Amino acid sequence: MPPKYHIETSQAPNRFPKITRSGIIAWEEGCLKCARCVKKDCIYQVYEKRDLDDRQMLDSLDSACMDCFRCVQNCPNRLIHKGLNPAYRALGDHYWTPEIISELWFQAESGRIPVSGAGYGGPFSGPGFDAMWTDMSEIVRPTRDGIHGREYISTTVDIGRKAMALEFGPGGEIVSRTPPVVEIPLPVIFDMLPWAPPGDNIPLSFLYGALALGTFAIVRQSAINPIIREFLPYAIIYVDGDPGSLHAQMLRSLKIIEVPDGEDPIALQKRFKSMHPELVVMIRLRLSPGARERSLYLIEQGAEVLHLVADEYGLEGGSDPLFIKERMKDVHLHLVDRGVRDQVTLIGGGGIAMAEHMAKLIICGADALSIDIPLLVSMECRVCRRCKEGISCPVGLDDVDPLWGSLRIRNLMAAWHSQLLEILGAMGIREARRLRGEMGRAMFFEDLEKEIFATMGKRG
Amino acid sequence: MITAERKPMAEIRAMLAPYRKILVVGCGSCVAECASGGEKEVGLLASALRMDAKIEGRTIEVREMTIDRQCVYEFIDQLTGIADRYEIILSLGCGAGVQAVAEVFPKMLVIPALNTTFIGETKEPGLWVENCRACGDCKLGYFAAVCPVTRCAKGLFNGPCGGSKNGVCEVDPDSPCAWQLIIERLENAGRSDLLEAIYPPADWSRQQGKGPKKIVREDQRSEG
Amino acid sequence: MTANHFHFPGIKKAPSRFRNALGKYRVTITKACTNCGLCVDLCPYGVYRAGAKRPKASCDHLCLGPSCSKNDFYCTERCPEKAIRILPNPSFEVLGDRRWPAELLAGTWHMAETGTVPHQDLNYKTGNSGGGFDKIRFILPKKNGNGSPGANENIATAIELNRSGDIRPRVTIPVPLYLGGMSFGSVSIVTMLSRVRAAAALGTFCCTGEGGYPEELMDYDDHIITQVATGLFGVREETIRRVRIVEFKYAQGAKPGLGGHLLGDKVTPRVAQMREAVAGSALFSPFPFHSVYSVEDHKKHVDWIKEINKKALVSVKVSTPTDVDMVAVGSYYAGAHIVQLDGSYGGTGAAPDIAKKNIAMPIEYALPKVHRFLLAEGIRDRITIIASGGIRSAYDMAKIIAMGADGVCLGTADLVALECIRCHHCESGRGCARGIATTDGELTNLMELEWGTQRIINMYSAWRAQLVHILGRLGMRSVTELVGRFDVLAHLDYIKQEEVEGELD
Amino acid sequence: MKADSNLKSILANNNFAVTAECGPPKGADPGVIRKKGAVLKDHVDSVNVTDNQTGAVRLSSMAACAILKQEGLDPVLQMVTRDRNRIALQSDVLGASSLGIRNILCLSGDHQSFGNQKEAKGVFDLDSIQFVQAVRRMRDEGRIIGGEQLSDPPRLFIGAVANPFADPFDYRVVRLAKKVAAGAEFIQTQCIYNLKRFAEWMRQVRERGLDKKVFILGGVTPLKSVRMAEYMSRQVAGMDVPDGIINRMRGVDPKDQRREGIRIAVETVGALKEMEGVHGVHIMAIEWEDVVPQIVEEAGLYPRPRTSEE
Amino acid sequence: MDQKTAGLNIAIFFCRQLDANQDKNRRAIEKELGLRIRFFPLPCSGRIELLHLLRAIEAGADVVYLVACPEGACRYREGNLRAKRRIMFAQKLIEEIGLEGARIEMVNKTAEMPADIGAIAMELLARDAKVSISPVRSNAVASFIEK
Repeated sequence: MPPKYHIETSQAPNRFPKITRSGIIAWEEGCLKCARCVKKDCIYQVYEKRDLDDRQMLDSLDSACMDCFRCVQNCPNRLIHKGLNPAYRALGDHYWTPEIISELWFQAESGRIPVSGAGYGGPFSGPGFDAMWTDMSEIVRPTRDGIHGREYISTTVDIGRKAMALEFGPGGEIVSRTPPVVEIPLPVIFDMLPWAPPGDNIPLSFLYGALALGTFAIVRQSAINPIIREFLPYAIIYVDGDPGSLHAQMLRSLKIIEVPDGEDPIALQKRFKSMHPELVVMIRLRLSPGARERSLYLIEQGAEVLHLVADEYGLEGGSDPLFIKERMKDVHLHLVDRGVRDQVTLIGGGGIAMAEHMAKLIICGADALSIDIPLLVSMECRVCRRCKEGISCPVGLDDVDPLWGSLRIRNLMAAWHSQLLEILGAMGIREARRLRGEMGRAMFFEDLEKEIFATMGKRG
Repeated sequence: MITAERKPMAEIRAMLAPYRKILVVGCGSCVAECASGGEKEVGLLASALRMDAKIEGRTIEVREMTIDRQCVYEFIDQLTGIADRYEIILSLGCGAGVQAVAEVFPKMLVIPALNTTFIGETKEPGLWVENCRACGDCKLGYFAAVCPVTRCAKGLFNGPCGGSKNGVCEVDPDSPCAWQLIIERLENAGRSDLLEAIYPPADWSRQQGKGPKKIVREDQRSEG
Repeated sequence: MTANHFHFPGIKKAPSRFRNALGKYRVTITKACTNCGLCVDLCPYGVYRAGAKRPKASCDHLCLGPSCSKNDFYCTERCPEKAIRILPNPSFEVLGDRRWPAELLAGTWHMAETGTVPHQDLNYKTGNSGGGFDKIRFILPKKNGNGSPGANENIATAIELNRSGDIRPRVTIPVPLYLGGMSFGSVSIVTMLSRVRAAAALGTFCCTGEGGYPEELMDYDDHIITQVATGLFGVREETIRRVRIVEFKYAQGAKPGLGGHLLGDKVTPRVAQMREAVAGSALFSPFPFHSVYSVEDHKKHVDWIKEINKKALVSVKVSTPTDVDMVAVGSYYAGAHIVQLDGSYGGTGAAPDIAKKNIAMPIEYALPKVHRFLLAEGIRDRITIIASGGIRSAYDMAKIIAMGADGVCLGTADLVALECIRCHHCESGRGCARGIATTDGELTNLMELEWGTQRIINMYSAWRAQLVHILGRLGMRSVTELVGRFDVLAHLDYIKQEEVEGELD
Repeated sequence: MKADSNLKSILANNNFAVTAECGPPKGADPGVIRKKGAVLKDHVDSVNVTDNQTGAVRLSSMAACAILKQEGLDPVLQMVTRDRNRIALQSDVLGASSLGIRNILCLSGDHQSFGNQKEAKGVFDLDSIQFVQAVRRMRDEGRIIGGEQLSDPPRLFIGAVANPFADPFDYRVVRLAKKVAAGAEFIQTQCIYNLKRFAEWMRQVRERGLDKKVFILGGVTPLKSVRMAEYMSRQVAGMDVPDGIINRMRGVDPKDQRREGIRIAVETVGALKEMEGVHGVHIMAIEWEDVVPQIVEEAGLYPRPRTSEE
Repeated sequence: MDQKTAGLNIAIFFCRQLDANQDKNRRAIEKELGLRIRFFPLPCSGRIELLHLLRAIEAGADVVYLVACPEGACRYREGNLRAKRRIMFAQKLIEEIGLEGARIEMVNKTAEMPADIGAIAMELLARDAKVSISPVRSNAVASFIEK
């Protein structure tokens, strides 16, 4: 068994005051200066630590308040009110919700799992990943202790093609050639960003992060410059330019390369493999209704790794797009059905926003995932997409310090890793590899609704 | 509480003109309550001073600090080790605060940013009214808890002057005639008899005796 | 004591502990006020109190809001100086969450304060989660208008907890609910005692949770369920012998498959002593019982308890995995009298958000599954099923009974009665800023025992009245008739108002 | 040098007294005082000299009184507590007596904010009643405040003022009573235009028997114009000019308004003469002293009686 | 945009009640003006503090606007009225150090004004400039455009 995978975390303070859900609306005039709010009522010392951030003109009252309402309820002149914070509501969009963004910030800052008191306060269920629940083991099944336990739960996965059977020579020696496989200690690689402020600092943060975590970051061939070149061992080059310009020496510093699904990606795969046989080649495939057939075809042609990508909302292409979780199930089950699923690695990406999405997409059939926006969010991105429109970044991501950025990424991934362990532990599953495709250990909204509620109101 | 008002900027600027490193010290007690010398006012004044310097092309260093009370050594001590890094202390305390700070830092120049005005009451948000002159010989018990020393323009002890009309003072028509109030309150309380008495001249020595007044409470004093 | 002759405790007003109660509306009086006092006289809900310079709208949480304008006592209209403003309370939008929206919180506070259902326009029946209970309604026959007064008086709300037919005592509770485990350490001793005392007054039970049996509880032994959980904190044979029900906690709905976690800050010397641990160090409750890896192991556990306490009933608290039905059957055959299913949206003192949201299924799915499975197995009548994990209101309680539960177990609602505002920070620092889920001495003192007890009594009294009302409308004479009656429920996604006779409530 | 106050003798002999007011100049010329004194000398019993009236700096009242004394008049020294603490007040009382001044009128004085020295510190160590009491004690007991004995007590006829027109009305008589109790021997009132209110006040005075304890001289000020009437009505606190008077002034041609003012003053004096308990009039013709003889004559109060001491 | 205010740094504090979609609606103008314009949403204009206003000028704003709901239409009843008094106080304060009071201005939205904050900002920028570049930034290093 490999040594226990552990991600070092350390507090990486925010550069900007947090944008929180609610703010305090306090009328200064009429304040009796009785100091109840300061001295007695605020156990979080929010009022005593008051400070104004010049860049955002944001009062720390807003970002440090924990919503206990004691000041609101005890102010003798009823001068303190609370209101929802407009800036919070403006974060992200319907998919990248303010709740998701702020939880990502918390994890990136602290490296800790978000823990809170009281029961779940969110909606009963929702679209996409919110329409499924994962299983747990009770009494009748062996279980695991999760992150606090003594048993080791592995989150390692393999990227590459697997031989389905070994052939032995007359002397018992293995004669079949095993394709190259790259092991990553957590089922996550870093993808290219759909949008980002320009410059090297963000890709460098990703590469530093990948290095620290033992995983890889996908970098466009066109973005390679002398600075990025230093980090090629932790990069997966995405071939968006002339394959001919990728010379053998450069290829040899790589472990994985990604090619677009074009006219003949297999030919490209062969070309790279001929130059560097240990190279794992990933084919990047836009998720679509045709993905299952295309995947099957490519596998039959010798594809090793398929990177199935949805858009930033987890949707495939087409007019009536399916969500990544559904299409992944579809592709996975199709490949199982055709008996080829175990030969390849499927990596899903697009719309992965939370740790739970990781577990859920693996249950739906992915071996690993690629993530993008959460890494940017870990560096305080507000998913405002101003960069996409050419407007300057409100949190100055273009000149972020890559060391700080990579620390934030590491913290985030540490928290995600721990959460994956919690899920695996609760299910009594010992390794992430075993979670793949375990749809029987999940509960789906559509099934349960039909089973439970459809019969209501019927007499007799 | 003790109330104060910020001095005109021109006066503060003139006093500060020769100095570059300024420690602006607020007081979290009375002057914070009357919105003249608390943390916020310190912030505002510091900001104004910085801008003023920028306008004139000067570079100044302004540090803002607000202590709980400028008239108590224990709180002033928070400035120890900081104050001597500055050339001057601009105090937003009352007169007592300014002097107490100066006493703790004998080598430093301390200048007031406020005019200490009076002992008053918060009538309503943003309105403070004087109602005690600290005469040291409180007679409110005879005057139905309305102080004629403070609230009558002439400090009359024996009834209103001839200028009282419609319940207001001739000197300041926005102020009620203190004697009108005294008379009403005593009548309401059934003590009109107190109105007939002649009150002898006050003992002002309790207010301005020999130098500063002192109070000594032996039980409150420590041995050490 | 039989439930039929049980005397329910009286309702006493128990207003907010805080200076300003939180309500939906905010009433302000402007400077134009001449203190004529008319508003004080007009308002039948006691919104105003006379003041020196002008009246104080000190109870504006009782205000009807702008809808009051149709009444002749509408103050805003009649104020001679037009000095009264009624506006939505700006803070209200911040309160609560999807499962406990501000109105449900305020409605529950109202019940805890007054013991009656809110007179204001507050939705105190459902939350805003967009599914489950919040989309389920009762199909009530149209009111025929001749319901005789007092007809509801004889509707029974009692349930029997031992249906096994064994030789152990029958235990009847006059209301189909008991109060769930909250450990000493996760909540203050005042909170714990308030719940226990309210349970005693209501003739039902309150569970200790996993954290020992503080001696203050001993006066109430007959109304206590002592819990044996995976950490075995504070479990002693002596305490197991004291009580009438012993509960095995296998899992908790909010964090199924995960152990418990009490942060070091909350482990005061008293808490540590009770749990036989070290003060200041965090305590982990493992998962699972390391002595239970099979149904057979489980049976040994149950037998052990039955051996130690010959009279006690045994309850098994489990959460809701895919095979929850199998778990329930297993528990029955192991000899449990009660199986408590704790759904995934239940409360907790602290749990990873990922677990609260994602692991295991909501109680609305689990309970019908189990009910039907046990029916099919022919053993439904031999075991008591208690539902928990997301029961927030009398309506939730009635709905889950109609979905197959015998009764419910509650936790969060009690805390809301004690003025919990669901800020979700029970776990941090000194604990609950409102002095409920804390062991900090100063914060604990924010609440008084008598007040806490009364608030919980008031709330459940109001709940019982609502349950009786629903049963009455459905023409039932006992809550036991409601069990498993899917036909009186409608899910709004599958049945529209037009498709049913009667009204959806 | 006269042995005693002429005013006191006139009043003691049950004569209807006439006093007039004389404002000292804003300058050091004694001639102005002498001239005013000459105008008034035969027509009035005593002449009040104001003490920095309205808080404006003028030639000192004490000096002016000394000059009038030289000219053979019986001056009333007005002294306000606004400008002097108890040391200065008592010292000046002794000084006045030593100069042969025999009447003193004790006042608190107009507030300094009305004058030309608004930044001055108002002393108000004593109020007028305390001052009256102090002077009375100096004279009758020969002691100053605090009890120390004087070698020679001052000889002064002690007066105070009353304003029947200020608020609160019911308290005005109480205050008069306090002044009498403090030792006031004569009272000069604020100018009377509202005879009805004055009569009511006098009724209350009589009810308390105060008219038997103190001599009351009604104040009369001739109006020069409608403008003056309006100004006094609106701007001067404690002054009551009824609409009737203003309308009456308004009803005559501007050039005849002075004449009408005099007529009203004469009528007022007439009315006061008839009023029970009123012992005289005090004519305050502000910067218009030369009208006083005319009013006195038209009111039938001329010639003035000679007192026995003379 | 009008040339009248070209070259001036503008800080706009505004009440978010004015425009629910404020984040999107101000992008066009942000794109055009870059860091010369800064928006600061407030939950209510009454949440403005004197220090906000001063610090904005200190940081290099030439003009500071506070855009608030019409008088009488504040969600919190008196927020914009209080804001108005604070603005007047701040104007006096900066006048004391020789800055024009007009650098701080309160704008109550009127029925004629557009509904979105971006368009309101455009309208404000198209007005005649009452002031020129602030001496606070012209005589010193401006930090307004620094992050």
